[in-house]
Amino acid sequence: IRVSYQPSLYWALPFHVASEKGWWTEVELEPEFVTFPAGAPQIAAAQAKDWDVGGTGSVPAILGASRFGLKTIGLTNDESRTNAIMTAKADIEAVKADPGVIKSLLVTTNSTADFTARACLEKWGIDPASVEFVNLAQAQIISAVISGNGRFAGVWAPNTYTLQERAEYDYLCSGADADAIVPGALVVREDFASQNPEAVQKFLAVYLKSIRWIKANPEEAREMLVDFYSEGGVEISDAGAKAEFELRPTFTLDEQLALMAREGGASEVDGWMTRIGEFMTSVGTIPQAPEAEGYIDPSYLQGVKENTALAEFVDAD
Amino acid sequence: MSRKAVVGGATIFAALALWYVATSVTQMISPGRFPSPADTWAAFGQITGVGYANGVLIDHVLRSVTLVTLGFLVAICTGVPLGLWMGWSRKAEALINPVFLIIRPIPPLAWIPLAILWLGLGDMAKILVIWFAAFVPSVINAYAGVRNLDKTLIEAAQMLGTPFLTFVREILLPGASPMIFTGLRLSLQASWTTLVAAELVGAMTGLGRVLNAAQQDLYPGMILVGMIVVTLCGWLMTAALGVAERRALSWNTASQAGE
Amino acid sequence: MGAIRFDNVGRIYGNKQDGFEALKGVELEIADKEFMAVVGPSGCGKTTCLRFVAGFDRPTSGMVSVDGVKVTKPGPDRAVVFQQFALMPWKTVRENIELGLRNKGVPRAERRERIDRILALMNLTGYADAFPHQLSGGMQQRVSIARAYVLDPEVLLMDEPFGALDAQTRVVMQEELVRLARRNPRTVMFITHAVEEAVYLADRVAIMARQPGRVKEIIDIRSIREAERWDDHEKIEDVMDLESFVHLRTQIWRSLRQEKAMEIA
Amino acid sequence: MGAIRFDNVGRIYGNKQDGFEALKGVELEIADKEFMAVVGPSGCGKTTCLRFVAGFDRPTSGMVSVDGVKVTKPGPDRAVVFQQFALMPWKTVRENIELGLRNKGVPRAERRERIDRILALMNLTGYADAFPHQLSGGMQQRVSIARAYVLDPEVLLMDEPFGALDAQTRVVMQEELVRLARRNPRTVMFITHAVEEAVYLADRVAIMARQPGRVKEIIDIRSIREAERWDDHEKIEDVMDLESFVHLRTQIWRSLRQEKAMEIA
Amino acid sequence: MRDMRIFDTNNTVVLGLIGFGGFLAVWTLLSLSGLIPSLFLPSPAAVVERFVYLLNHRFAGGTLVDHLGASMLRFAGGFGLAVLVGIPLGLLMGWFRLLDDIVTPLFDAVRFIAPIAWVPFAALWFGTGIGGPIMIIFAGAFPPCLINAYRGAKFADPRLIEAARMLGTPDRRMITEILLPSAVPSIIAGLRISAGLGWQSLVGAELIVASTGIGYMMVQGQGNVSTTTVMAGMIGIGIIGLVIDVVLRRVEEAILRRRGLSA
Ligand SMILES: Nc1ncnc2c1ncn2[C@@H]1O[C@H](COP(=O)(O)OP(=O)(O)OP(=O)(O)O)[C@@H](O)[C@H]1O
Ligand SMILES: Nc1ncnc2c1ncn2[C@@H]1O[C@H](COP(=O)(O)OP(=O)(O)OP(=O)(O)O)[C@@H](O)[C@H]1O
Ligand SMILES: [Mg+2]
Ligand SMILES: [Mg+2]
Repeated sequence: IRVSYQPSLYWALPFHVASEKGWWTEVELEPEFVTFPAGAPQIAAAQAKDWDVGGTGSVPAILGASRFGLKTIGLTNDESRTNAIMTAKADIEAVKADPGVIKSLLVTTNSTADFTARACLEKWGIDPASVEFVNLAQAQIISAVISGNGRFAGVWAPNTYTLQERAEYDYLCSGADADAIVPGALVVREDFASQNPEAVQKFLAVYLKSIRWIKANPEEAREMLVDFYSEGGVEISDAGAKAEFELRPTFTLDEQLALMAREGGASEVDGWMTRIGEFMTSVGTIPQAPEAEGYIDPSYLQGVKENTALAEFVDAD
Repeated sequence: MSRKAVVGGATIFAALALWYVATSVTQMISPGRFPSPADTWAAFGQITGVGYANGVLIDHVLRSVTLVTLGFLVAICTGVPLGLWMGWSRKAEALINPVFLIIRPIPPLAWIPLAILWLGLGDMAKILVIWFAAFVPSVINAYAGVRNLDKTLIEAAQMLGTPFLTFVREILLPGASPMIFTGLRLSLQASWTTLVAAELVGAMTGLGRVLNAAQQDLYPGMILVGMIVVTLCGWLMTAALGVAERRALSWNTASQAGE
Repeated sequence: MGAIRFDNVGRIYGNKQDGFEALKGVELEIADKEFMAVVGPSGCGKTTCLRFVAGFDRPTSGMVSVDGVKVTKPGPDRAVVFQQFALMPWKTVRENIELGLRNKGVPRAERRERIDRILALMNLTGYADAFPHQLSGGMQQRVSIARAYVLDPEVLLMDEPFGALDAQTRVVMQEELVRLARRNPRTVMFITHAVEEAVYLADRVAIMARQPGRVKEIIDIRSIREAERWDDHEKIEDVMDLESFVHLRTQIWRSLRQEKAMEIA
Repeated sequence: MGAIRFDNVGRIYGNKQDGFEALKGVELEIADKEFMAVVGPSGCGKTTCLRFVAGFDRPTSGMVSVDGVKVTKPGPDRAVVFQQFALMPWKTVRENIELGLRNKGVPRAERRERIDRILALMNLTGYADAFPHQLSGGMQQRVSIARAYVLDPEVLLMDEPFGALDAQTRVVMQEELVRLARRNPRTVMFITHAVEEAVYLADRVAIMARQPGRVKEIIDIRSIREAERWDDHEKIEDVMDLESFVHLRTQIWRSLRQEKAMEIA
Repeated sequence: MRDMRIFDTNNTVVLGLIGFGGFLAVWTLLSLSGLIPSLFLPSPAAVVERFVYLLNHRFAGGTLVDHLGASMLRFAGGFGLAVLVGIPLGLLMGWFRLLDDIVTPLFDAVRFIAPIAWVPFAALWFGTGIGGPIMIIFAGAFPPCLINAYRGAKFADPRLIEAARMLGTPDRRMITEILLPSAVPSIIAGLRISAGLGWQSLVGAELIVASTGIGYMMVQGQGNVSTTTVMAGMIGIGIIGLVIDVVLRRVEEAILRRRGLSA
């Protein structure tokens, strides 16, 4: 099974933990890891059948669903508190008092940061069309901010920590503040899933077991995070590592099933993703947001739950 | 000319037909891998109608053509003299080449942070990024052009007591001009190919921006539209350069045989 | 103004130890306003010698000087007519000829006039705006000669200038050159393969030999020319029929032939 | 095998209406194995005519044929010796000469032998591995001649081949060419400026005129050569002293001179 | 006066060092003067220190040598392909008009497109393992190979071509023995440009599709605002580029000297 992820991201930590702990072999999976520096090429590579399952952001997940029928089968974490508009610490109060001073914003457009920023602006009653969105990659945003070429920046973790540490910036408004929930998604290629449903379930089981373990052993997990990040070329401070754990809630099997339950109509997750899908449609990324029911598929999680061996494996210490 | 047009037209037509057959008729290439003509037409309709990536097509084109022209002009105005100088003076070459060589392979993308730092998010930064890529071919070809110059012509000019500036203008430059024009073509091409990188510097509109957005959006139809428009622009500018070249090289029998 | 002197000049191509010794111990003096013809078998180093005077190349040993000053670089005081024309292909005939005049700062009107005159002299009127590649070989060579002539330099260095000319133009040019040389004497170093031409034109003829290249013999023509009053004859054919001329011609010819024989043996 | 025919040949440079008419109504027949010399003032279109036969260029009117077949492209059956050498600068002397033989599929050993023979003949032994730029102009021209000779072609096209040779080599080459032409006759079109050379070598001499370029007169040498038994004399000087020779020479010379006079008038 | 001699020398190595030294001096001054914050322009010493550190320590999945090695493999693949296809094709186009007429419009149709614009298609067609990056490098390195070979052939001395045709030279030999040597200076200039562009597009591609390699290392460095890492990467590329270039120019000098074009 080929597992794809983006290195040095919080939600990829469970893969690392599982490898360190040898849990893949316990379920008789032989993972081969394929990493990507960004979501778009990751999704493109799925089309070239470079990988089978993986984790990714919500925007790429919807993109993949819309273009190539990628299935979302689980959640990695809630990133809404680490997707934020940031500005200089000293200015925060003033801007909060009068958000109208935001005339221009450095942001990676058509991303979750863009989504968050629009949600924030709307919450403040500002028409996003009246603000200039300057499109820059995350790394360039940092350069631009540090060189004094931009006051407001829409970024996501770990770039948020970098701005906090290097530029004396702080959160002005996060996704959570604006009720814009940004989940991370576990995805699978449709044809792989239909051919190997068991392998997909095993993969989910391993991921969920790691999440459970991380919640139970925060100290040890934090050390592993620092190692894992530096492996990927990100040097994170202790404070940053701590923040990652605090700001990014993860979900256990039962929590996920609850979030994805569709008994009373559309599930919670359906709602989140639909909102992001609508955002993507509004900025022209995709012609039409895909139906949430069409690609968010909790059946594999359900399968884990129902398979006693796997369920026990997830819960065992 | 007419023969060339006929064969060229036939080739393009064949390529288009192949594209249509492969993507739409036989479905040999799935639309996920490469857009069909219909997808592309739809994307074209979108960008000319409602717009894409902050603007309609004409905005993007005007913006990018301006940027490329400026970057190209700056690049050749610096690159050709530098190349001529390095070709002419071994000392200059020895002095400059090591630095030139180290700076050269650095990708335009890597210059972006420095460009932002030095020149902000405006046009200057984008021109700087284009310049870095576009000036190299000018330098190298001008250099090679000088090195290949017939030695007896140089001697003849020296014998006539030609002052340095006249020498550069009337012997070095025309003598190296076939290669210089090769360099200009490549510089122009580099200007266009760097556009995508340059417009990563916070561009509001531009074809590079369109390609960037389409790439992020995994929108093959729009990528192809962007590529086609870039090609047409680049092709037109190269054709203009070709006219200038034919005029400048009218003395050269070989150039008249050439394209 | 314009005395040329070769002082024990040698030239080795390649490295000094096992390179090819093209010239060895060349001694030659060309007096101011003297017309020196240089003849010798192909590859004996005539062109190489001329390039020293022009300043394009330097001897590996010995010294070449003009007016006692060592030659270090080329200049318009020593105009060269190249064996292979060396016209700028991107300049028209007029522009090619004009370059030297412009470099000298000759005003526009005068330039035009001088060029028109030289074009007429060279039988090139009507070709002023042609590019070199549109001309026949002989015409190109005439342009090359015009380019040097028009500068009216102290020293004229000519490397087989009439080699590519047709017979008639050649005769016209020879007669013209003689007229020029008499009226307005210049120091001339004139390489040729045609022995008659050398005798007809030169004050002295230097005969070179090969392997290694050197000056074998110098033959004085001038004293005989003056004694026998060659200049009283107007046509070249008449001069060539004179017994004194034929005698000199045969002498040089024999010297060259002997050289050849030696080499083959 | 090798009869050349010019049929009302014209050549206009530039566009047909107001272009430059370099040749007009050229009529010329060169019989198989005939040696035809072409003389004429510079720029009269000699090289242009030769290029038609070689297949490098085509007339704008009329037709050029070899053995009744219209010439359309160059080939090794019509070897050319160029006015400006045209040696490949990246090939050694041997490689330059070898190319044509390799193209013909001559086996290696034979190639080597034939090249060595021709190098000796051209007095180039020892320069087989030199590059053209290391040779003097005359030596380069000899390589160019060797390159054509070695192919032993049906038709030999020579554009002032001896122009750049020194006097002695030139004589040797002339004598050699005559020997070759007698022993192993070929169709030859030979452009020269030296009238003596034309008379000495050719079966017939075509005299061209300018503006527009055309064949003015054709003079038969062969009948006189045979009648006067020139070939009994071994040395070129001896032939040149014969009255019949001098007469022909003067006749051609006068024809050329007259042309000149006409033009200036 | 004698002390001045070193500045008066013709020795290219010394001059090169002087040029390079001047470059370092300006750089050092700029970074020390504080005109540019060290975050953006660290001092040469800091960069060298980082360079050495990266040689021995893993960063972003490997040491500097690992990254360079991974990149070089890709580079060799893409550049090699560009050379092997571009130069013969360019020469053939310079000789066969029909091929020229057919290929030129197709080539013109792709050469203005940025190599990194090919990334999505490269990923879609060849995946992100070996094939995708090679295609992107190829896209960058191919045009100069083709254009310079083509124009080198087109500008070959017509007299030499006539001479060769007269000798009955067949097409194949015409290309290998006449056009190719004629075009050598132009081709070498093309290779120099091509190698540079190849590296540029490689690094560009690694920013997007790869997860090892020098470009990837640099983007990770940039993400951390570790300019020293970025610059250490540049030095790594610079050194390799330098080696390639020096080799190419040695070849060129040798060839030109053989033809007596350059003293
Ligand atoms: N660059 C060079 N490298 C090696 N040998 C050379 C070089 N240039 C000239 N030579 C040799 O030097 C000798 C003299 O050459 P030069 O051109 O002076 O002869 P030349 O007397 O002018 O002959 P010609 O009458 O044929 O023009 C020749 O044997 C030639 O091979
Ligand atoms: N490409 C061209 N364009 C225009 N005119 C040309 C071109 N080539 C040759 N001519 C003209 O054609 C005429 C004949 O040229 P050609 O080279 O045949 O003369 P030629 O008889 O060989 O002279 P020479 O004895 O000086 O070599 C000349 O007047 C020349 O100016
Ligand atoms: Mg010479
Ligand atoms: Mg001619």
